[in-house]
Amino acid sequence: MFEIILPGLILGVFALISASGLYAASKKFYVYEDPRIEKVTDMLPGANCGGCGFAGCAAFAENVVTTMSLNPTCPVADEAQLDRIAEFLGMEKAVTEKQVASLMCNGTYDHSKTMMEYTGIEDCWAAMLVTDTTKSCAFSCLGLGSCVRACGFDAMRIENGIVVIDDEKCTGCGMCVPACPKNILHMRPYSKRTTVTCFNTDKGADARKACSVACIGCMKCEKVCEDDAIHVTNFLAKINYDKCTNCGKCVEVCPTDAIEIRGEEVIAHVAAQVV
Amino acid sequence: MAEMALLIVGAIFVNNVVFTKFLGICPYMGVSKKLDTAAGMSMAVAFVLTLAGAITYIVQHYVLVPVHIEYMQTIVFILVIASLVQLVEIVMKKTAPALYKALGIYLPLITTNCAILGIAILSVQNDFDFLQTVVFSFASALGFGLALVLFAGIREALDLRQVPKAFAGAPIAMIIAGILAMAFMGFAGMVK
Amino acid sequence: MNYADKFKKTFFTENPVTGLLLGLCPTLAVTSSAENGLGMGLATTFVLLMSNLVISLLRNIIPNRVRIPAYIVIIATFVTVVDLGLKATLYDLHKTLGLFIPLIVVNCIILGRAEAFASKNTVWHSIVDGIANGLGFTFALFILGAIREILGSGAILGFRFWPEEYRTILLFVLAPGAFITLGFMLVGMNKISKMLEGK
Amino acid sequence: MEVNRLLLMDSSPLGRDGDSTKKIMYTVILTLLPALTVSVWMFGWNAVRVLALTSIFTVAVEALIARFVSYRIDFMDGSALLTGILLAMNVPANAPWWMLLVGALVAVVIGKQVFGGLGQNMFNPALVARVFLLISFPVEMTSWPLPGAVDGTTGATPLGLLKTEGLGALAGTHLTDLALGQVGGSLGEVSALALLLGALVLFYKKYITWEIPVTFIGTVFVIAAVFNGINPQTYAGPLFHIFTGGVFLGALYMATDMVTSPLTFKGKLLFGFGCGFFTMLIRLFGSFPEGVSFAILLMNAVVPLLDKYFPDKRFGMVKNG
Amino acid sequence: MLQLKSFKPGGIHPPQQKLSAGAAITWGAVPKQLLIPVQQHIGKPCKVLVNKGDAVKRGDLLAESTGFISSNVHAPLDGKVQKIMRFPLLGGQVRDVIQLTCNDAGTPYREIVEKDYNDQPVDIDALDASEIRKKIAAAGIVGMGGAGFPTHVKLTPPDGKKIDTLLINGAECEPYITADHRLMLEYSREIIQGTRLLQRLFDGVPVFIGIEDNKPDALRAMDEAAKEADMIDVVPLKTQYPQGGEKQLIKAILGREVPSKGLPMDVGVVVQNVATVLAIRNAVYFDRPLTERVVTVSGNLVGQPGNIVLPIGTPVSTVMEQFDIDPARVRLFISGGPMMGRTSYSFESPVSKTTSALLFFDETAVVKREENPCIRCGNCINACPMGLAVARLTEMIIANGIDPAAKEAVLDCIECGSCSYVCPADRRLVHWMRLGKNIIRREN
Amino acid sequence: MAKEESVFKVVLTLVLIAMVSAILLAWVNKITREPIELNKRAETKRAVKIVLRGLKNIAYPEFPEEMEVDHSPVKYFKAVGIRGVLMGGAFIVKAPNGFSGDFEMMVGVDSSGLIIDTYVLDHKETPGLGDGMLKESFKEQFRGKRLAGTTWMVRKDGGDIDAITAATITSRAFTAGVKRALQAFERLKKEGQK
Repeated sequence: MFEIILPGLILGVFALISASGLYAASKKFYVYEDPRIEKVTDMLPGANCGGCGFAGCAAFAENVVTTMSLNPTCPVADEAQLDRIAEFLGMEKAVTEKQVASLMCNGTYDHSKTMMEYTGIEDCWAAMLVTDTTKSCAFSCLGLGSCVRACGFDAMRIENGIVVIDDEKCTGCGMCVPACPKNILHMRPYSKRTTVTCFNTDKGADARKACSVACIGCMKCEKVCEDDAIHVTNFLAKINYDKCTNCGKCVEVCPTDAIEIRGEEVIAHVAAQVV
Repeated sequence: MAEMALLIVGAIFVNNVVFTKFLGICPYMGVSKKLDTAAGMSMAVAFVLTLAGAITYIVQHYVLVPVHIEYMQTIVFILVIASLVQLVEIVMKKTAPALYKALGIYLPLITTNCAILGIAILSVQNDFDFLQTVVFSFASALGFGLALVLFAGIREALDLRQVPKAFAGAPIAMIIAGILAMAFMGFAGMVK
Repeated sequence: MNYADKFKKTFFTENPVTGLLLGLCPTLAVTSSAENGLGMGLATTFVLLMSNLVISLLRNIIPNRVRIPAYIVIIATFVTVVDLGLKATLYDLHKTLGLFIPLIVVNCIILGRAEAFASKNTVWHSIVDGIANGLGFTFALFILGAIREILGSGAILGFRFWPEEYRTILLFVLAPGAFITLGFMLVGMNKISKMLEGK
Repeated sequence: MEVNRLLLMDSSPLGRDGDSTKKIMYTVILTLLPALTVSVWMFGWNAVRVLALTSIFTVAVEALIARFVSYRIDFMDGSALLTGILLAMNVPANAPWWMLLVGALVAVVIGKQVFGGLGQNMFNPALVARVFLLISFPVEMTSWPLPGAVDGTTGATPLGLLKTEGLGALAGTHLTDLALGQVGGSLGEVSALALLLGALVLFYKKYITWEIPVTFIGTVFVIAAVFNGINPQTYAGPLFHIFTGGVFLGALYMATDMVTSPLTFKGKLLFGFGCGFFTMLIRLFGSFPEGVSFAILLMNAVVPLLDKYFPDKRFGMVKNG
Repeated sequence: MLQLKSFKPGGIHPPQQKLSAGAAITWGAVPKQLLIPVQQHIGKPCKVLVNKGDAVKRGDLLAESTGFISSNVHAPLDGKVQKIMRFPLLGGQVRDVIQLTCNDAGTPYREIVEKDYNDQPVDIDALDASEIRKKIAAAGIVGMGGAGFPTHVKLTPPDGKKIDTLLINGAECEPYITADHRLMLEYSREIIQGTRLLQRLFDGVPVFIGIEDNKPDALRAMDEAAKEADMIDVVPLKTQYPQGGEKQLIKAILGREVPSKGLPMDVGVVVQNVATVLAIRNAVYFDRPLTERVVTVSGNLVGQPGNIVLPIGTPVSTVMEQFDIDPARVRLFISGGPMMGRTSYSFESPVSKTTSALLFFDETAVVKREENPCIRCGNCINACPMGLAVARLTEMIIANGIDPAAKEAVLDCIECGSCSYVCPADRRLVHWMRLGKNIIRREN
Repeated sequence: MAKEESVFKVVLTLVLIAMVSAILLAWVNKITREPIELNKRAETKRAVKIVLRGLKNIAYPEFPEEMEVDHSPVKYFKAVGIRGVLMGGAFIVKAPNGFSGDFEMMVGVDSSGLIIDTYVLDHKETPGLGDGMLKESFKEQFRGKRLAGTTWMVRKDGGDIDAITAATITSRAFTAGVKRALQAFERLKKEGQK
C-alpha cells in the first residue's frame, strides 16, 4: 500500500509547491494589463502553437485587443470562438449598408484612343512614373490592375482596358481605393446603382475629344434630377448618394452615356428587401 | 575539457535538436517567420532549457531515484517545467520588464516545446552528471537556436522570392528543413 | 453534430498534422515505417481520448489559475499509463517509439484540444472530438510512414514491393526524408482538401 | 501630325548591354570543357555515358515540369543543363542510370522547382542531389572507378583512403597525380588544374569573383597546414587537401553559383571561409571522407543572414557626415 | 602616365554614340507656335500671369514662381496667348501649357536672339552677390542637366553650410548627347565668365571644371579659356558613366562622399552644369531670362545628327521637320539620353528648360525586354555608383516588404540606369527602384 | 469567467488531481512491472538462445554476471554443462565507436572458444549501411572463429575480417566487440581452471 501512497504524496507535494508558488508569485508580482487581454486569451484555443505568427495565445490576444481586429486570425479556433471574441470586444459589424467600389471611368479601348505601347512594369503606379496616361484621356483608368492586386476578394478584373468590379464579391473593404493612382475608384452604397463613369474635368470639347463617353459638363442631368442629387462642378457631374433615388432620369438625358445605372433587376430586389 | 567540447559540438551540430532529433519542431515552424522573433525565441529557450535541465536533474536524482518512482518521470518533469516556465514569466514580467519584452512573450510557447522535456529526459537517459546536464541542455538550446535563426533567415529571404503557391508556407519550409537536415548529416560520426 | 462531416474535416481539411501543423515532432520522428506511425497515432489517440474525457468531466471544477498545470498533469498521467502499458504488452514497438512516448505530453494537439474543446464541451462531444482528432492524427502518421517506408525500404507492413537486393532510397527513412516527404505530403493533402471542399 | 504606329513608353534606361542569363549559363558550361575532357580521358566512355545521361535527365525533368506544371520555365536556358553537368561531375563514372535519374529528379524538383525555379532556389541543386544520393546510395556513391581502369576495378578516393586507413596508405600518391587528376574520384573531382583553367575564363568574364574561391581554398589550406604542422604523422599536408576531393570543383564552380552565394563582399569572404572551415571539420573529424558538398550546402543556408547582416558599404555612408 | 580621375564604386561603359559631337550648334527658324509648359522645375508650381488672348513680348514673365523653391517662366518670343490647356509634355506627363502663336514665324531665330546680346552688358563688377542671385532667380534658371532644380536655391546655401569648392559639370556622360560638349567648344569664354560670376558668389572659392576625356577638344578649349582666370582648373576625367551625377562628380574630382540623404553642400560643394553656367552668364550680363537651350538631335533615324538652339516650348514636330525625320518610322522617341531620358508619345510635345536631347529610333534599335528571374549574379550591385544592393532592394519592392533599413537605400538611388543596363536577366531594376521610391513617398 | 478563486481551492484542486494521478500511476506501475521485466528478460533470453544454439544440455543463470574487459563492462551468461563444466557463454558487450556511437551486441561462444553466433541487441547505425552487420553474409565469417589464429581487425587495417561495404567504421566496432567477448571468455575459462 505504501508504494502506492508514497508517489501520491510526493506528487502532491510538488503540486502544492507549484500551485502555491504560482499563486503567490502571481499575487506578488502582479502587473496590470488590460483585463480584456486575459479574457480573450481564455476564449482562444490556448494551443500556444504559434500558428498565428504571434508568440503564443496571449500575444495574439493582446494584438486582437489593441488593434481590435481578428486579422491575422487564429488558425486553430473555429468560427464560433472567433465570433464570441468579436462579440465580447464589441467588434460586431456595423449595421450600415455594404459599400462597393465603383470605377469613375468608362474609357475602354473602344471609347478612348490608345496613345502608346506601354512596355514597363505591369502596375499602374509604375506606369505613372513613365506616363500620366496610356490613352487619349488623361484621367482614364490605366487598366494595369494595381487595384485588382490590392483586392483580396477576387472582385475585380481587367476587361477591355478598364477594371470591372463584381458588386456581389466586393466586400467594401476599400483596399482598392488608395491602390489607384488615378484616384478614380470611389465607394458607393451597394443599393445606389447610378454612377457617373467619368472623372475628366477638362472642358466639354476637350473631354469629348479624349473619350467618346466623357462627361462634358452639359448640366442636363443636373436639370433633370428631381432629387437635387447630381451636380456639375469643373465640367464633371457628381452624384450625392444621400439623395439619389436610382430614378434613372439622368441616365436617360446624358448625351454622352457618361452616367450608368447598373443591373435594374438588382435594384428591384434590393428595394423589395428594404421594404 | 575536451569531453565537454565534444558534448557541445555534438549537441549543436552532430545531433542537432531539430534536424536529427525532431524536437521542438512546432516552434521551429511557428516562430521562424521573422529573424527578430527567432532570435528572441532562441534566447528564451536557452534560458529555460538550461534552468529546466538543472532542476530536473535535481528532481531525478534526489527525489525520483531514491524513492524508486522513475516511472513518474514524465509527469513530474512536465509539472516542474510548466510551473517553472510560468513562474519565470510572472517574475520576469515584474522585475525585468525590458527582458520580458524581449524574451517573455515567447515563454508560454516554451511549455509546449517538446525540446525542453525531450532534452531533460535525454540527459537522464545518457546518465549525465549535473555539470554535463547543464552544458548539454545549454548546447542543445544553442543547436535549436542555430536551426531557428538559420531557418528564419531563409524564410525571410524566401518571402521575397516567387515560390509556387502550392509550396508556399509550410511545405517549402519542410523541404528546406529536409535539405538542412541533409547538410547536417555531414557532421555524422564527429562525436562518438 | 454531423459525425461524417466532423470526421472528413479532421481527416483532411483540418487534419491536425497536415491542416493545422500540430504535433509535428512525433509525426516526423516516428514515421520511418507505417507500423511505427500507426502505433504512435493510436497511442496518441488513446491519450487524447482519455484526457478529453477527464478534462471535460472536471471542466467545472478546475480553477482557472492552475488550469494549464492541471491539464498537463492529467495528460501526463495517461501518457505514462500508455508508456507502461506498451512496455508491458508491445515491447518491441515501445523500443522504436522510445523517447517519443513521454513526449506525447507536449504534443500540441492534446493540450490544444483540451483547452479548445474539452474544457468547454460536454463529455460525449469531447469523446467524439478526441477520437476524431486522434484518428486524423493517426491517419496522417500512417500515410507518411507508408510513403517513407515504401520509398526507403521497399516494403510496407512486411509486404515487399521489390526484392531486397534492389536499391531503395535510403534517405527517406532518415531524418531529411521525414521533412521532405512531409513537405510534399502537405501539398498533396492541401490539394485533396481543396477537392473535397470544392464538391 | 498623324502617327500611324504607337510609340513605345518605358522607364529608363532604354539601352542594355548584351549579357543574358542564357549566355552566362552556356559560358559556364563551356568553361567546364577542359575538366570534362580530362575526365573522359581518365574514365573513358563511362564518363561520356554519365554526362549524357544526367544532362538528358535534368533537361527532360525540367521540360516535363515546364510542360505539365503551368509555370513559366525556359528549360533550354542552360541552367538545367548546367545542373546536369555539375551533377555528373559529382558522381562516380560507374554510377548506374537509375541513380542518375533519381539525382536529376532531386536536383530539378527538390533543388530548384519547388522554390519557384531559376533564381529562387536557396541551395545549389546539383549539391542537393549529390548529398541526397550520397546518403541514399552510399555504396554506389563511394566506390570509385580508378582512372584508366578498363576492367571496372574500383577503389577509394585519396580522401577515403585517408579516412579509413590513415596517412600511411597515401605513401604512393604524388601531388602531381592529384593536381592532374590521376586518382580515383568523381568526374569533376579529378583534375584541379583543368578546373582552374576553365575558371580563369569565368574570372576574366567576371562571372565569378576571387573572394569565394580564394577564401575557400585558403581556409582549407591554412587549417590543413596547422594540423599537419602539429602532427604530420596523422594529418595530410595542405597541398594534399586542396588538390584532392572536390575543393577546386566546389570552390570554383559550386560555391560560386550566383544564385546561392552571397551578394556582398564581406558576405562572400565569410561564405568562402565557412565552406573551407566546414569542409575541413568534416574531413578531419567526421565520418564522411569528403565534406565539400555538405559544407557548401550548410553555407548556402547562411547566405540570407550574410546578405542581411554584412551589407556592402553604400555610397555616402561616411562617418561624421 | 597620369591616372585620370574617376568615381568609385560602380560605373559602366556604354557605347558613346556621340554622333553629333562634330556638328556645330545650328539655329532654326521661329516656329509657328510654342507650347510653354507652366512648370519646368522641381518644386512649387507657378502661377500663370497671362490670359487667353494676351499679347506678350519676348522676355515677358508668363508664369511666376510662388515660393523659394520655384522658378519663373518667360516668353521666348513675341506672340499671342492662344489658350492655356492640358497637354502631354516630353516624358509623358500631362500638364498645363501656354499656347503661344508666334509673330515672327519663319524668321531665323538667331537674328532675334543676337539682337539681345548686341547691347552693352551690365557692369557686372558693380553687382554684389545678392544682386547676382536675384538676377539668376528672376531669369527662371533651373538645372539644365536634367533635374530642373531651381538654380538660385542651389546657389543660396543655408547659414552654417560653408561652401569651399565649386564644381562645373562638363562630364556629359550620357551616350548620344553632345549639347554641353558643343557649348564648351563654342562658348568656352562665356562659360568661364559665368564661372567667375559664380566664384564671386562664394568669395572666390577654387573652381574645378570636370570634363570626360572623350571630349579632348572641349578640354583644350576650356583650358585655354580658363588660363587667365584665378583658381579655375579644368580637370580631365576618365570616361565612365554616370560621371555626370553630382555625387559621382564630387567623388571623382575631390574624393569627397556626399552623405546618404545629403546634398553636395553638406561636403562644402556646389555643382553647376555648363549649360546652366552659360544661362547664368547671359542672365547676369544681359538680363536675359532662360528662354532657349541647346538640344542634341540624334538617334538612328536622324540622317544628320546635330545640336540646335531651340526656344523653350518648340513642339518636337517642328524640329523633326528641320532634321528631316519621318515620324512614321519612329518607334522610340526619347527626350534626354538613353540611360536616364524619358520616352514620350506625342511629337507635339514641347521642348523645355531641361530637354538636353531628342533621340529618335526605329524598330531596329528597340530592345524588347522580357523580365527573367533574377539569378543574383550581382552585376547590378557592381555597377551601382551608389553601392546599393539593387537585387535585394528590388526583391523587397516586388514583394512589397521594404524593411526600414532598405528604405534609406532605395531613396539613395539616383536612377542612373547602370543596373538595368548590365542585368543579364533583363530585369527592370530602375523602374522597380523608382516604384519603390514612389511607394515610400506615398507611405510618408 | 469564474470570479476570483480562493487560494485554498486553487491549491487543493491541483494537489488533489496530482495525488489521484500519482496513485493511479503507482497502481498501473504495480501491475505492469512484472510483465515489463518479463519482456526485457525475454528479449535477452531470445538472444541467448540464438547465440548459444546447438549447445546441448546446458544451463545458464536467470540473470547475467558482470566483469570488465578493457575498462568496459561485459555482462555474461555462463553456460554450464551437467557437471558444472564451462560449456560456453553468451557475452553482452559494448561494440565501441560505431558510426553512431557504441552499440550493444551479444556473442555466443562454445566450450572451445569458437564463436557460435552474434546478435545485435540495440543499435543506432545507419539503416541500409551499418545495419549490414545484421545480415547473414556478414555474420557468417565470424562463426567458428576463435580468439587465436585470427587478426581481429578489418582487412583495411591489416586484419582478417571483411568489412561491410561502405561501413568500415561499423565493421570495425563490431569486430572489436567480438574480440572483447572472446577475451572475456578466455578470462572466464582461466578463472574456471584455477
